Amino acid sequence: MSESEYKFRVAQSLIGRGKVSRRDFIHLGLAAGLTVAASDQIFVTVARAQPQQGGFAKLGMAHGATTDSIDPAGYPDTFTQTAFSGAMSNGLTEVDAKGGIQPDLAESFESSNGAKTWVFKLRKGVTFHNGKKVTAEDVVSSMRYHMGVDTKSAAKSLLESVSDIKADGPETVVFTLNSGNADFPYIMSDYHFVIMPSVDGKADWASGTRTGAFVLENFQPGVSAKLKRNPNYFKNGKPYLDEVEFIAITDLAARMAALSTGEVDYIGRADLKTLGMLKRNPKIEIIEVTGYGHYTLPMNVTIAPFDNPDVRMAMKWAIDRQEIADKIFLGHATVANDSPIAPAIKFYKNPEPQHRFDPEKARHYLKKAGMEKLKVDLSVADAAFAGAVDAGALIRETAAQCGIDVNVVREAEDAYWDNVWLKKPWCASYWSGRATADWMFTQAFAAESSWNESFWKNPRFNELLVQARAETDEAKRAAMYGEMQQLAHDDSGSIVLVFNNFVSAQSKKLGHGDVAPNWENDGLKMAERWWMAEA
Amino acid sequence: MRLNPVAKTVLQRLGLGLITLFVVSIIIFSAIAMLPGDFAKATLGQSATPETVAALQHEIGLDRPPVERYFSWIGKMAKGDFGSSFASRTGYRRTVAEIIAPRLYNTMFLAVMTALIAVPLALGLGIVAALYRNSWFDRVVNTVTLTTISFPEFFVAYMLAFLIISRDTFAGTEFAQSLPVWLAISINWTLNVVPKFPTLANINDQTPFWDHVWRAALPSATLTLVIVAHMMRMTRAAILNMLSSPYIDMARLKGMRPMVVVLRHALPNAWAPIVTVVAFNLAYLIVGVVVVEVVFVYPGVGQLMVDAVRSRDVPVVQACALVFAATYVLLNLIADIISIATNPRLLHPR
Amino acid sequence: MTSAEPVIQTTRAPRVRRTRRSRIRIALKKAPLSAWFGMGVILCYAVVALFAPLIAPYRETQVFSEAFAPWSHEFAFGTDQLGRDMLTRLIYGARNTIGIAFITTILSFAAGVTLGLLAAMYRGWLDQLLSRAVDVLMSIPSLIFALMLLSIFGSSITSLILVIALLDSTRVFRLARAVGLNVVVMEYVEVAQLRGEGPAWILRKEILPNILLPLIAEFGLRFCFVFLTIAALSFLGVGIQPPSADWGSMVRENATLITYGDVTPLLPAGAIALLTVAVNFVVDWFLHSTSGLRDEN
Amino acid sequence: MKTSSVIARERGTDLLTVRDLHVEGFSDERWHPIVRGVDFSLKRGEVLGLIGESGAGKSTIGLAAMGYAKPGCRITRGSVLFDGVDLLSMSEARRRRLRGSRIAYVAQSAAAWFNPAHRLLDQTVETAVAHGIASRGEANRDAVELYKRLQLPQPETIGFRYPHQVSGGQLQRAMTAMAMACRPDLIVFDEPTTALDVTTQVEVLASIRRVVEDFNTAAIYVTHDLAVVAQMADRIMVLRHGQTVEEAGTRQMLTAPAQEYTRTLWAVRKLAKPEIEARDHILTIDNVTAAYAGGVKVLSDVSIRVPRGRTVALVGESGSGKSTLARVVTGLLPAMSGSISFDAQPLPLSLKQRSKDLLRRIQMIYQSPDSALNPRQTVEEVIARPLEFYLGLKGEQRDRRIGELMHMIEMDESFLDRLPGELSGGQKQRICIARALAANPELIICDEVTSALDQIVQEEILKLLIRLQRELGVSYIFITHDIATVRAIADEVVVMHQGKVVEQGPKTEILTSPHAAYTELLLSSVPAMDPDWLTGLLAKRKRQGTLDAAG
Repeated sequence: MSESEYKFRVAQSLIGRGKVSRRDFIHLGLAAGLTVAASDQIFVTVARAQPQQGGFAKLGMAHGATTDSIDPAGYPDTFTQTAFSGAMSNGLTEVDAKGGIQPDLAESFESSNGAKTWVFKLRKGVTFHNGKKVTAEDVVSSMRYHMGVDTKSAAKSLLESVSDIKADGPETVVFTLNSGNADFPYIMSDYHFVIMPSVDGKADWASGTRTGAFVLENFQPGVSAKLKRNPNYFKNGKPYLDEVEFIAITDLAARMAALSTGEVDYIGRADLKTLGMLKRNPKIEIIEVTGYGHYTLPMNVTIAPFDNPDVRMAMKWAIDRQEIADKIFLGHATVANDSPIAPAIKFYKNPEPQHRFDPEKARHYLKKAGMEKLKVDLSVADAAFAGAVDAGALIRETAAQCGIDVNVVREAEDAYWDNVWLKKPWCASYWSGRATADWMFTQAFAAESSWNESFWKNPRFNELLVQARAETDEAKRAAMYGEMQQLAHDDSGSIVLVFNNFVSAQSKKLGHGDVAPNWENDGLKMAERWWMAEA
Repeated sequence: MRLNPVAKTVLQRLGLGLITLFVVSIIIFSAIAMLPGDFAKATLGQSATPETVAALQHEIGLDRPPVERYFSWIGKMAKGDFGSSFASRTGYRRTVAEIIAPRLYNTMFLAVMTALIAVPLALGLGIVAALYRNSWFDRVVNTVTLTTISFPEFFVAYMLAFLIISRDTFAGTEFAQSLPVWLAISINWTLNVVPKFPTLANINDQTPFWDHVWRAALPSATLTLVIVAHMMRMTRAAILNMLSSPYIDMARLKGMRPMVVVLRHALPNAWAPIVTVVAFNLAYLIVGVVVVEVVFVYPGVGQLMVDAVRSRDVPVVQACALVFAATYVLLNLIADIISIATNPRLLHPR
Repeated sequence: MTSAEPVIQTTRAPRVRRTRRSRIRIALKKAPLSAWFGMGVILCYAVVALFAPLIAPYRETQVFSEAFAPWSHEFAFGTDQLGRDMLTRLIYGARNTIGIAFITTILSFAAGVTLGLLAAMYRGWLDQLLSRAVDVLMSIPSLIFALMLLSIFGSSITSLILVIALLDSTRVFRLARAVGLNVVVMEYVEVAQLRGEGPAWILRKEILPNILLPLIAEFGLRFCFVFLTIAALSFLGVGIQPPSADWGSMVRENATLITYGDVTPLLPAGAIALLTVAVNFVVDWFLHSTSGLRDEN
Repeated sequence: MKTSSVIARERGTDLLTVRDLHVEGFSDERWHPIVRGVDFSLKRGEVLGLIGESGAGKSTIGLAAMGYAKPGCRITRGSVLFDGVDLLSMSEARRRRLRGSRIAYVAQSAAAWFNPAHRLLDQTVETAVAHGIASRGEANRDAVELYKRLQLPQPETIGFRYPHQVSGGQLQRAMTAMAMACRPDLIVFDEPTTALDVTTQVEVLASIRRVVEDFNTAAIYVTHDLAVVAQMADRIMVLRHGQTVEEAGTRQMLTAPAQEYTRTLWAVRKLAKPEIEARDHILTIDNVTAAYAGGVKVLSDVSIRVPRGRTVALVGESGSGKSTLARVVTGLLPAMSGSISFDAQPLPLSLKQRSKDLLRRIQMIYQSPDSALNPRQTVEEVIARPLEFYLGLKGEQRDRRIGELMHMIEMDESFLDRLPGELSGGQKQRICIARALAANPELIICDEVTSALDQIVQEEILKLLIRLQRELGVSYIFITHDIATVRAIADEVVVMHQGKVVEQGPKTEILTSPHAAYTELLLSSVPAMDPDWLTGLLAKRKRQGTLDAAG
């Protein structure tokens, strides 16, 4: 390595810290035998890769409604979740870019008593936006806000297994669970469970005072939310941005146009149809992450003909998942295999065999069930997921080749979840996914769960579920979850079509590290984690 | 007592208007009551437990019977209290008035801005088209305006946005490369002559006035394209209709110039139908712009009402509906007053 | 009458015997070029709509493997995101969109005209009641109201038709009442009343034939408005529902492509626009020939 | 006209010379000739009367004399030399400068020809100001002067009224003032008094004649009324089918018309039916009072008897309540008080209470066959309906009866598939008569059935009605404002004024020796075919001081 090359290397490492000007860098590059353009390119790339302080980012969110509020009992969509949970607040834990659990406001956590007791130790010296110290009392009040008979929190069900929370001194919180749950810290990372100051023993959410990287400056429900940097944020150096504005742009075309004209720097849920064309724009970067979310077609196993496992199996073979992934999601989805556990989740194991479109097999199982032909209704609406109706159209075409006549019934979008889901024998459904296998299975496949959408009650599965939850031996857990995924694949009434990918697009002016898969918008934490690479 | 005809109409219409508002409130209330789901279910979403839903229903009073809710609402209304949004929580009151006020301002802003462009434009074009009827000008104006109203509104909006985006992207498209160079350059130049209006009209209460105008440019242009045709055609038709009147022959026989014939003799008699159509279109500007609001992300009352309907936020829906109905009633009243004021037969009865 | 002879034209042979058909033929012959163009386009659309299954190269919902296929011999206008032939979708879109708009307009006219004429004929409380009811309906923003009603009754095609017909009939009512009022005062209506005719006969035989032309003209316009309303409702997600092809949704689905200069969304939008323009041309001609207005210069 | 002025005018030079004028009109997508080669000339201060029936092209010629063709018309050939310059070949801008300033126009229906949106004064002075002849102030003062000369009431303030606020006669005079504003050389009067009541007509005629004489203005006076033109014109030109029939000085034309057609025109006013005594009464109206909604009383205490098989003429000016009486008899407007008996039976006052047969026995014919016939029904449908409705006739029976009725009204059966729009005015009125006859009625109310028709046609219709009465024994209530019509058809006359019966009696008695002052005024106001009639009447009235009282 020549001296000039060495200097150039050193200079590269200094760019991120803002120690080298662009001009000096280009000179060094020339000295090292590069062209002006090439060294400039390297400067930009390197600069982007290194977090920088300052800047104002405008982030276009795919949601936003006039009924939005900063109340963590709600947070129905990505607007409130990203702006108020991710940017403004912290929970006890967070999920990192690799799907692992990390302490956030907590400094550490540990379990005892067969994962029935969980002790969280709080980080020292953390203050709310108003300067008040965060204490265990605040944590208890914040959690209680989602518990109890009269809570209005949508997250109530997550804490139903918690029998007691108490503060043990100012910096320790102890959770006692009804039954062991090795994944409890994951639950604590849910975006609802933000820590709010306790006022008179009650969580004060209305003031907007939180612990997060940003302080709320202006919020117009359904329009925008503007936040500015919290100078006293407890994470060193973060956030990088001085200001962020979240803008609600629910119309897809408008969102795409706003990014194209540079009126926003980032948009969530980019248009898949025109992604190819968007990619050609050199100023735009597209990020795609396979999330936990998945699209399902639950069959009610208590109702004929779905009470017959062979019929269920026939249906599973009569659907072309790849085509749905390609056409409904335009390739921006990962084909699933009738198990709800996403590849990014711990203990994921793909069951055998891979269910795909195979008319032979479908007919085989149909015959096994004693049928030549079958006629079933599939209830769909785009309220279940965007493209559900089109998916129905595709399923009808493929199923017809297997002797199954699928009558696609369009249901009203309003109150779809009230009137269709869990009511109609076969319908479309969506799960945003859970961070752990246990959590997912408990909510959607456990016999006693009120959202057991296929009404599937497999004794072995339910036995395993309880055992695995309290098991602390990783290898044993892995085996148990592996078996459960196979059972779901083989016997349950849920047809899991695909896992969704979060596709977002942004200006290359924005820089970021690895993107977390647990939620959209970098696990909702983009405001805290991203930076402005060039002004 | 013999009232002035204008005063009489105003009083009569205001009375009827109040009844209309009352009936509208009943209809809207019943409609929301009939909608599947309610606010609690809509906001808590898919994963809420029934107990949670019940608790929320109780807090916002949804567990009371609809008739009782309606009467308590109208009782407050009578006192001028629009009530609170269902999005309010204990200690965090969001009154309907404070939710609607900025939205209404925005809607009015856009409506007035558009009207200031569209109404003079439509009247001017209509008058000139009537004056030079069957000329190429007349035909071109007619066909162009007709075409603009023939496209769905959102399509017009997208097309305008596309023009703005094309400033930067046109040169790189395959289409541009397939054109002769001079043509591609001149198209590109033309595109760049148009100011780069923002495709995102996301204003808020801190937006300065001229920035507001700037951001509302595209929505306003879209609406102008949508409403000009109707008003222009009516102006033209109303004037042409008058042109077959004997007194127009008389004006010509008195040696009046064609412009004087149209402006002084035809137009004053054509106000009534023109004003009615203008009022109709102004009402549309306030009431019917939800699509444009969505496309340009403009925070107006239309989108607010659609949002509120989706989330079953009854007090907000009710207030929006009343604002809209009142607008309709008032604009029609104004149109009637102008019709009377411009018609000596009604203004000065024998 | 120009004859001065005291002897009446008892013997004078009338001109060619005129039947309704010959009258229509004469009227058509006088139609200007724009009206001919309009009628031609409407006829084409009607044929396409009626014979969609015969004309379309594929089935309405037939899916091919290639999504977003380019224009080719196989797929004249390429395929959509699901790999359905665009041309086929356009043709079936004509059938669905025009068919629904047509039925809706017919319904709204049936209701609007009947009630409007009754109001014009009887005046009094019936007129007041209907007019005020129409005022109320018109003062509710129709798009949002349609949205609510469709949410209540579901976005089935039947409820779509009924809801739009109801909201649209208010304007028809107003027009029918207004033109009806002009005819009701005519002496031939009085003659019928004096003769002792019932209201149904008077409505059908005396009034309706005389307001038919303005009504037909309005029919054309309302048809277009219904069309655009359906498109707008599709935009808000409650219009004609997939997998049925309809132009409004096709524009909506492909709208983002406009941003990249792709002409796909132009096809259905153009189809809507062309029909609207065509109908308006015909309507202009109708209005022109009925108003007796002469555009001289 | 006064002899002295006639002499003075004859000294004038040629002001207007029209040569070989051809005008075409556009209808049924074709150009039809309206005026086919008319020549005439006019000296300064001279008044030319154009007379003819509708369709003769007289109004078109009047407008063409201003170089103007109505929308839908075009001047195809000829020249119009005004003061030596051809109006037809000059530029539109130059023509525009002449119009209003040197040639002016006074229209038939001032109510329609005045712009309803502007005050009278503004419209009067508009020309003078626009042509730069006078300043606004001068023009205003001059307008008041003209109003005075035209004997308009309150000349200082009447200009601030809108057209709808003044009466028809006043409007007509205001329009003359408007025409006079620039002191034009030529005024075209297009039937200026036709729409007026006779008593009003006299005054307007007098006013017009005075200003025309005072300013020595030349005039073309277009009318269909011989008696009127006789008062106004120095010369008369008779037109037919767009061609000149003959032209001569007024006196010569009246006394010795050269052409057969002119003689027919002259003769129509002489029809008179001898009156016949009646045996009994088919209709008796006793003390009827009626009012429209709003409580304005239109009839008070009216009693009339209608003899069976005879004709009662109901005479009166507009607003006298005669048409209201027809509505009361038909039951459309039920009387508030009083009683009506029909064929010795009490007649229910309201239409709704009358039986179908009773409805059949009283039929009505309207003034305007255009609005009384449904434009969308063929002649056959119109006549057949009463046959089917009242008599239940079907098929061949019905067709035979239709044939009979067509024969009765002297029309060919080939008209049966025509629409009203394809018929002439007289033919339409015949169809209305056939429709009434189809019901086999006993009483027909004829509401001004001839006043919308040309005089020759009027005569035909009247003759037809008389013949039908003779053959069918039907009784008529004949509502009219025209004394000549009364003379032609009536047996008895009822004179109405302001909702009251002024006089009732046998025709001869009323027409020759009226008792009531109003009847006398009415009768004396009917123009006679005598050029000196107006002069004489004015002189006589001046003596009696009745002129102002009548206004």
